[in-house]
Amino acid sequence: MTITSRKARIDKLAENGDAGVSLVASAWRRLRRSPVFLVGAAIIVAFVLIALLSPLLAPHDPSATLLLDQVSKAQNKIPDPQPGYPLGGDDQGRDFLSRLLIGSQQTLMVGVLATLFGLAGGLVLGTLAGALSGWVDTVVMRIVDVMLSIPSILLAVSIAALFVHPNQYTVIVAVAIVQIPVFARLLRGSMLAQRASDHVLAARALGVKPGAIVFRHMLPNSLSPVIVQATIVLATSIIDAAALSFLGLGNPDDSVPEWGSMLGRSQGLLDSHPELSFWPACCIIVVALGFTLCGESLRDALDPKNRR
Amino acid sequence: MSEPLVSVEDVKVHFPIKRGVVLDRTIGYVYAVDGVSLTIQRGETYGLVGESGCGKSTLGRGMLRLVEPTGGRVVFDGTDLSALRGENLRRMRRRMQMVFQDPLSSLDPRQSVESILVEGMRAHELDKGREETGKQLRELLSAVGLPSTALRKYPHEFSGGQRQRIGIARALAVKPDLIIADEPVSALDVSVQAQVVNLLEDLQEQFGLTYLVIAHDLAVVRHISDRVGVMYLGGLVEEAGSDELYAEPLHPYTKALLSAVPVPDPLVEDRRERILLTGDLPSPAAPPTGCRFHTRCPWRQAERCDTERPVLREILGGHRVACHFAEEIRDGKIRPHEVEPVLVHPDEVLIAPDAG
Amino acid sequence: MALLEVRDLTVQFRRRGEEPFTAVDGVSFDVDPGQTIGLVGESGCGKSVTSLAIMGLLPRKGNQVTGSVRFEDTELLSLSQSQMRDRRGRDLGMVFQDPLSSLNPVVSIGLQVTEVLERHRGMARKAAMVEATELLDKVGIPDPGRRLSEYPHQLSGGMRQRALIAMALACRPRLLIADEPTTALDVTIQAQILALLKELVTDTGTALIMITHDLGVVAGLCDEVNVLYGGRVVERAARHELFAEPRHPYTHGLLASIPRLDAPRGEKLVPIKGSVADNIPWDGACAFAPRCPNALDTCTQVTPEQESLANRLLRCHNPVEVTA
Amino acid sequence: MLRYTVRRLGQLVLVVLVLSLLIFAWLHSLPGGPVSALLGERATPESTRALTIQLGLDQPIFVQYWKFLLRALSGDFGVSLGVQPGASVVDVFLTRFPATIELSVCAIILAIVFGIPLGYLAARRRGGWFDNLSIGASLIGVAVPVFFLAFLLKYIFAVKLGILPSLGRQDAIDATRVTGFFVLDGLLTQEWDASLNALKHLILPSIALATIPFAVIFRITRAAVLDVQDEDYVRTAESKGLTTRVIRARHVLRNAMLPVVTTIGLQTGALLAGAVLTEGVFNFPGVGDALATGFRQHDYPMLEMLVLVAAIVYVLVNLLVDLSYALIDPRVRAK
Amino acid sequence: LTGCAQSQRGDQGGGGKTGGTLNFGLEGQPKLFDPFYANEGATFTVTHQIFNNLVTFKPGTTELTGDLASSYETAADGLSYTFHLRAGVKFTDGTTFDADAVCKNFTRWYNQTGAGQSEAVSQYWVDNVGGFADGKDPSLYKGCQAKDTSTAVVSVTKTSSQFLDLLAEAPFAIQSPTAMDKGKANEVKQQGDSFTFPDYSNAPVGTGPFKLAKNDVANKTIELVRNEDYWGEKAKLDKIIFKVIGDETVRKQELQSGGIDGYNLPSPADWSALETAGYQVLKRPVFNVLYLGVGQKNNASLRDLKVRQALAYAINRDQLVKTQLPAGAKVATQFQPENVDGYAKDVQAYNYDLARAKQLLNEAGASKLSVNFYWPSEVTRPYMPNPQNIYTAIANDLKAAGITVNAITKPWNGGYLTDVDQGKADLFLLGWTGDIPAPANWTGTFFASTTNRFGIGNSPWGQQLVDSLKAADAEPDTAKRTADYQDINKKLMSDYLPGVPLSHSPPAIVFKKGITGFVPSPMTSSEESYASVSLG
Ligand SMILES: Nc1ncnc2c1ncn2[C@@H]1O[C@H](COP(=O)(O)OP(=O)(O)OP(=O)(O)O)[C@@H](O)[C@H]1O
Ligand SMILES: Nc1ncnc2c1ncn2[C@@H]1O[C@H](COP(=O)(O)OP(=O)(O)OP(=O)(O)O)[C@@H](O)[C@H]1O
Ligand SMILES: [Mg+2]
Ligand SMILES: [Mg+2]
Repeated sequence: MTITSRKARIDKLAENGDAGVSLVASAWRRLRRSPVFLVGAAIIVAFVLIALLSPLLAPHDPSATLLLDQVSKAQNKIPDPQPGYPLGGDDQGRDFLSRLLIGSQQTLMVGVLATLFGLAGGLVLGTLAGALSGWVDTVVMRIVDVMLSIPSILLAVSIAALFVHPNQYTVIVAVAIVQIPVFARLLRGSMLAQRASDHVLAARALGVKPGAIVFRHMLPNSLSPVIVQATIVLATSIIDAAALSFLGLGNPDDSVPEWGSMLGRSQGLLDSHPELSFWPACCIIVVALGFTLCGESLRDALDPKNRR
Repeated sequence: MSEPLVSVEDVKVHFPIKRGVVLDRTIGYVYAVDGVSLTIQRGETYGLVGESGCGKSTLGRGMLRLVEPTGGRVVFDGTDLSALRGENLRRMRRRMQMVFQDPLSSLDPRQSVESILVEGMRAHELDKGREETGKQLRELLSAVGLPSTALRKYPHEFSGGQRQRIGIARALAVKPDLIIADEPVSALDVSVQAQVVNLLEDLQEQFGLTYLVIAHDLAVVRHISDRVGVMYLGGLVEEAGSDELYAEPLHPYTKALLSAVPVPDPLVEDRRERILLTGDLPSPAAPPTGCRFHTRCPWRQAERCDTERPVLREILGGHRVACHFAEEIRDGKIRPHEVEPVLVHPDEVLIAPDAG
Repeated sequence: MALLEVRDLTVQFRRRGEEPFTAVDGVSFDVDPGQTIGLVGESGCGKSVTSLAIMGLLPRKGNQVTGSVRFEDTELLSLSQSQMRDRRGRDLGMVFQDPLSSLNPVVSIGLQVTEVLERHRGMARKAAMVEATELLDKVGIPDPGRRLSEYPHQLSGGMRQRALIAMALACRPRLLIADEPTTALDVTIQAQILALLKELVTDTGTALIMITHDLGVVAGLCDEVNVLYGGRVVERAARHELFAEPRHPYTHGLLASIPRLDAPRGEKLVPIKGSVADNIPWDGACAFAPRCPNALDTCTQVTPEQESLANRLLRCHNPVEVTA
Repeated sequence: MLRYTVRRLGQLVLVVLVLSLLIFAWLHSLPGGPVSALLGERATPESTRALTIQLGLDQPIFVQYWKFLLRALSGDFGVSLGVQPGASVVDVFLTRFPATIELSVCAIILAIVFGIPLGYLAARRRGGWFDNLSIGASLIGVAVPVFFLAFLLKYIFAVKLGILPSLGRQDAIDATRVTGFFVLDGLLTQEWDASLNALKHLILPSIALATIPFAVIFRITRAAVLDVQDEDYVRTAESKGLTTRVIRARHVLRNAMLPVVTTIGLQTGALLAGAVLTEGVFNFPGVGDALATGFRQHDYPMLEMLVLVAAIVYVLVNLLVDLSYALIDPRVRAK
Repeated sequence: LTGCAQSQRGDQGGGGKTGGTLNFGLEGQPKLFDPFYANEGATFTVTHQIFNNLVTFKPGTTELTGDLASSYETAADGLSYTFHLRAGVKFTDGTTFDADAVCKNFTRWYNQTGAGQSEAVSQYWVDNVGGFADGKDPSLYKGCQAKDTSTAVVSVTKTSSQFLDLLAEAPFAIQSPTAMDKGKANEVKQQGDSFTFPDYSNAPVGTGPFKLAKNDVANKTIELVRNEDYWGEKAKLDKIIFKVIGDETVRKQELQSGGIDGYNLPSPADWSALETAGYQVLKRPVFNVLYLGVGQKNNASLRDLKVRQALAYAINRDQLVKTQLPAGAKVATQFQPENVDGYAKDVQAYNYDLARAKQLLNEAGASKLSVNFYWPSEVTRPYMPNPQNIYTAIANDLKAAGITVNAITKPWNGGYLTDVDQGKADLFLLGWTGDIPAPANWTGTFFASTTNRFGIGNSPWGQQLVDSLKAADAEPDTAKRTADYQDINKKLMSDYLPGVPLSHSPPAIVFKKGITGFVPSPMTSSEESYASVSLG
């Protein structure tokens, strides 16, 4: 073996290409190999696709009472599966499959929006507290403490009950507000850690403007626990929203289907028509599982301990 | 040459210790830096040594106003830094830079080398167009001995020595006058240390820099410094030219320190006489009264050492020492004696488990 | 006959999906009773792995240890886990680098010392406590009685390291391995600890393997020094010979690149170029070749073998000429 | 430590005051409330107006709050409107709180008894089938909505199989009430079958309630054990040749318990939230059911009290956790 | 008018065996056990077992008969009633029931003071009888006189179609004066935002077939035991245990798992399944109405009769009843069922006619009608088993007619009733279960005032309707009165149409197989006795 070829080989080992591999990229590489992540991601992708394509996929209008004539409270009759209606109808004679498919939209919307709002609120509060410290920090953290001193579902229920006219958006707001303190505290914690870190000190020493320090250095480096949390919150917010619907604080208008309220409403029929609860429950569980799996594997991947 | 670039006058940095029932109140202070005065001449290298926790880094940061000094003044090139605020202070930062101990944690892991280097330039409007900046960056990299391919990589892809070079390049990018290097080599492998030390020396020559080098390794400090200050528990106990300091340490602490440094030569090691200090460094939150060193000093004398804090006084030309009995010790009039070790509890911290 | 004979010790780490990595590559050395042996080298050269392999403390999975480690007449590598447990702490003691993280934060110092005594010397808790007090006193911890009920975080760094040493020496092991025992400490404390170790070793006749990257420490303490590079011993000699005439370019380079407190100032340091990251694998080459100022063509083509020269062992195709 | 406790209690007072004001303002701004609860569907606009004035509900909110505060300070939180109309909410709380405590204790014991050992075993067999299986189970446990699980459990074990009671705290048997804790009462009065009966009623709801705490405790234990296993001090313990038993118990588990204890505390505090969903399904007369019913019926004297108590309990539980943390972690026990 | 004094319970009970305990799922926690202060069914279910009234309805019918009064007469001028009391009756505290006790009860009701006068406390009295002894408000009641131990004469200030019926209602049960005195029964207090009741309310003493043994709030159970000294035929059951179970699904599951032997108000959806599984689902005779209320206050277009008629045509009530309501439910043609006086056969009918609805809307210029539509969450009522489903069905119909529907839901007591009362709702779902068969209790209640839920004061006919209802109620002549009410009902459907009557649906009660002797009453649980029930 000649020197050059050896060197070349070693160079290649050392250089790893010239483009440079950012931390995110290396985390991604780890993720791609994790079966947990792949399963979770597959579930999420499928779910998002269904949500986006459901208007095309759904065989019928989810709010049209097409099979109403087969419904009878008196005989506890609910339309059975039949040609064109593979899962039958619900207790209003609406196509159950279509409702399940379209229901993914609401669920996705609730999950994503609640998480986004919670994240946004948490980001604002956490950044304020972490960046400004002093009395702002004290005030923000006291607020956060107060919010955290009420168990989360309870808080969500309280907030949801606050709205005079509950609808799908009030559910989102309720679930989102509950997440704010969690995100805020998480972010503040890592912001404070960042604040004390040498690279932030270096940026200050360089004379980088305070705003730029916060937004270019502290924030981006504090985000990974927040992102992990967000993924997990996606799952919990879907479950929480379902719980709110179950408690009757959800969208009163059920012409727009949503899994949580579909589940909540059909529990009374569990023994005679188990499929009415089974399918929405399954959907919720699988989707929540998908997000949880992704969150967990993301947490692992971003964990500096696993970095090599 | 002997024109002062920075002078530090009685700088104090006291960190409050806070605790309280509903609201925090200050129940004490960590006297991290407690009255240090020194002057660094333009173009020289000033070395600062001392055991860990004695306040070296804090002094360095206080000089740059990265921590707010509780008292005293720092005059940089005629400007009183402590009077500067906001934008003025920010602009002043260009002229004083810092190199850190841990080369990895001092680099933002999410930024490529290029953006790390450009950031400072941008902050001080030194980047003039793409091309010009590109050229500057390449020069900078070659000055610190890195290939230009490094620009697009991320800090975690480099070895320790290379990272330290990036840190140095970052400081150099804004063309500073003063560089404060806080333990620039102590995290590096022995073989790489020398490379960085040499690099620092070369750069000083090339750019006419002034250095404040902070380290706990006396040998390194002595090697690169013109003058060395020895710190103990927040105060400067001795200051001298680096050769004089080694040749004739006057402060008992300096003596002990010098004798404790292992020398890679069995012949020397076998012959050396060591002054072994007993006990540990007292906590800076509760520094001893009088001379801070009296609890461990083998030459301690009754009364005066315990009660009166010695000031830094010039004994020979350029050799200052803070010891009441420096001359007597030098002349052998006072003999060392046994010291009872004093119990020292490191700061006990209340770790409240995070409820979040 | 030697107390400890290490022969051809090789440790390979295997990770799924990655090439196996040889951290220690055919290391051999002897330790005689009462002798102090130094292992020096830069970070990552395999010092700790060597010591852990001797102690049988490498993680159970993902590695492969070959060669032989004979302690007195026993082959340590072929002992079962439980037999090894009986030896550790009794015949073999070990002191680690970071005294804070090496002590259990939630168990009192006293219990951490006495548990060894209880385990290996079958002492009752009370008697063990008395013994522990003596041990702490011996390693120079003031007011040992009180310290027994304290927890690691209540001690200073130096005291923690003393406590660790007390634990390692509790059962008077015949061999003590100290893995960079002073790296985390200040110079003045380092001097105290080194003095203590020296004293204890002489007092008890315990053999000591001193692992460090600080050539100064080795110069003052060791009878024989092994210089490691890339998992292999590249040079071994008694300390006087080694420091007087470093023959391997690596040893030579190391010595030239450390600023010396006693040398006249103003001389430039002569660093070794590159860093450990530039190593190449030993098979079919000298790992140090890319950084070596003396490198020949053969250095990148032939693995240098360990050769015995006059009172030293050397692994080099082109050693540094003896000056003077 | 005392300082710390006092400090936390001080903060609690603050939290409670702020909360009480918020809750009061919020609840009183809601429509319905006492008037419609008292008059029911027979109400007429006239009677509604008259009652509003009679109850002082037309006064400004801060006047009402001030009155409420004065009454609350004297221990009078008002009269329940929907949960148990006509009864003082303090009485309702006192009869219902023991139920929830019984349930929560049962649930958290279940979660601990299964979570910690399984977590420990999973960590020891990291990557093995046992590990993967239990991780999978815990993930699914978190993903299943509690109310659905409760429903399912009840349906299977009570309705279909009939082996466990489907609701309530106890069958209507002749049991003497002493403390309000039914299981305890049975033991105190030696009415064994009363205890047994109450225990049986606890099984299903506490399983439903325990799933999430179980999953969380399991995962934290597993992660903590994995972390601690790699710690230097474990290696030190190994180097001392200690027996595996000592190493595991004293060096690994004791340290791994630190985060687990915090988690247990947090989960205990959060159980009340789970109880809101579970108790309703099992018609379990605890505060969770009272909360759910209270929300449904806008029984706001009840809600005011319960939300406050929930916050207080939550904070106290966390305080307890911190204190117990100090017991096992000497580093926290400072000063 | 003479009622016949004979115990009919025994006959209907058949020969069921005696003894045993009946576990029964009660739909709510009784507020208290003093029926005078109560207003909800759960309380009455229990108190009806503990107490007797002077008069009662024959089991399973709306026909009045004597109870504690073995017979009674109304004076010709309709201003006084004479009750001949049964002899040998004792309260369960051992005191004797006599004319004095009867009058003491009347006096007690009439003499309420302070908080006791609040409509929130003495609702039935205030609603039906009016004011109290202090004379602030006019009262229907005038006085009671114990002529001798077994004759009580009650006088009223004006004739009323419903006074006798009223006395059969649960709140007006006869309680032991001694016990009430001892338990300070009248000490109702306002506390905070609500009222507290004296100890007596938890220790009621009556003459009924059962007595209250235990009210275990902690376990949500109420235990009644047989009154061994009952004056009539003794109860067959040793014990009744009422388990309070708020949720109907939970009640059903508890029945299935054997924890209870029966429960009130099974969800109509479960009826057939329960029957198939061998349970007895006893349907009560229809005695309620569900209507779609139309609020005229906020939405001006709704003041137009054509628009309201359009609504009526747009709703497919046949389908609604068929798909969403229980077996036995009927489409309502007017605001009261057939078995209530004044039912009119030939009212204007509104059969489902979408085209007609659209046309009417067009004519009224309201083709872009937009309404808010309230429906209550968290509640089921006997007349409205699943509000959401009913809402959805109606909303779909209205949308088909081109009406924009905005759903608003609120909890029953959490704003729904309040909002509806305040006229905030354009459309709302509400209904009524009758207390008594007098029409005054029906239309007379719905439209008693112009500021009612429908906001009929906004229409010119509003006052007219109120007046005609008052007049009809005060008419002493039965035949004339019936005709008056029929007339009102016709007008209601043709000229006024303040809302759309939707349905009458029978509420049910379910028992395990083998339980006999229960007679369902049209007036539901407050008039149903468990004395004749036997475990088989
Ligand atoms: N932000 C801070 N708040 C409170 N105390 C501090 C802070 N920064 C430093 N200290 C304390 O001040 C003292 C001096 O710290 P400093 O970092 O300056 O020491 P040093 O000499 O640089 O030590 P080392 O060699 O370990 O870097 C220490 O006791 C340290 O705990
Ligand atoms: N458990 C392990 N799995 C894989 N590789 C390992 C493991 N432990 C050590 N190594 C690798 O083996 C090599 C030698 O490590 P070792 O810890 O012995 O170095 P060292 O000489 O002690 O360095 P230092 O001075 O930093 O302690 C390193 O490259 C390290 O990355
Ligand atoms: Mg420092
Ligand atoms: Mg090592």
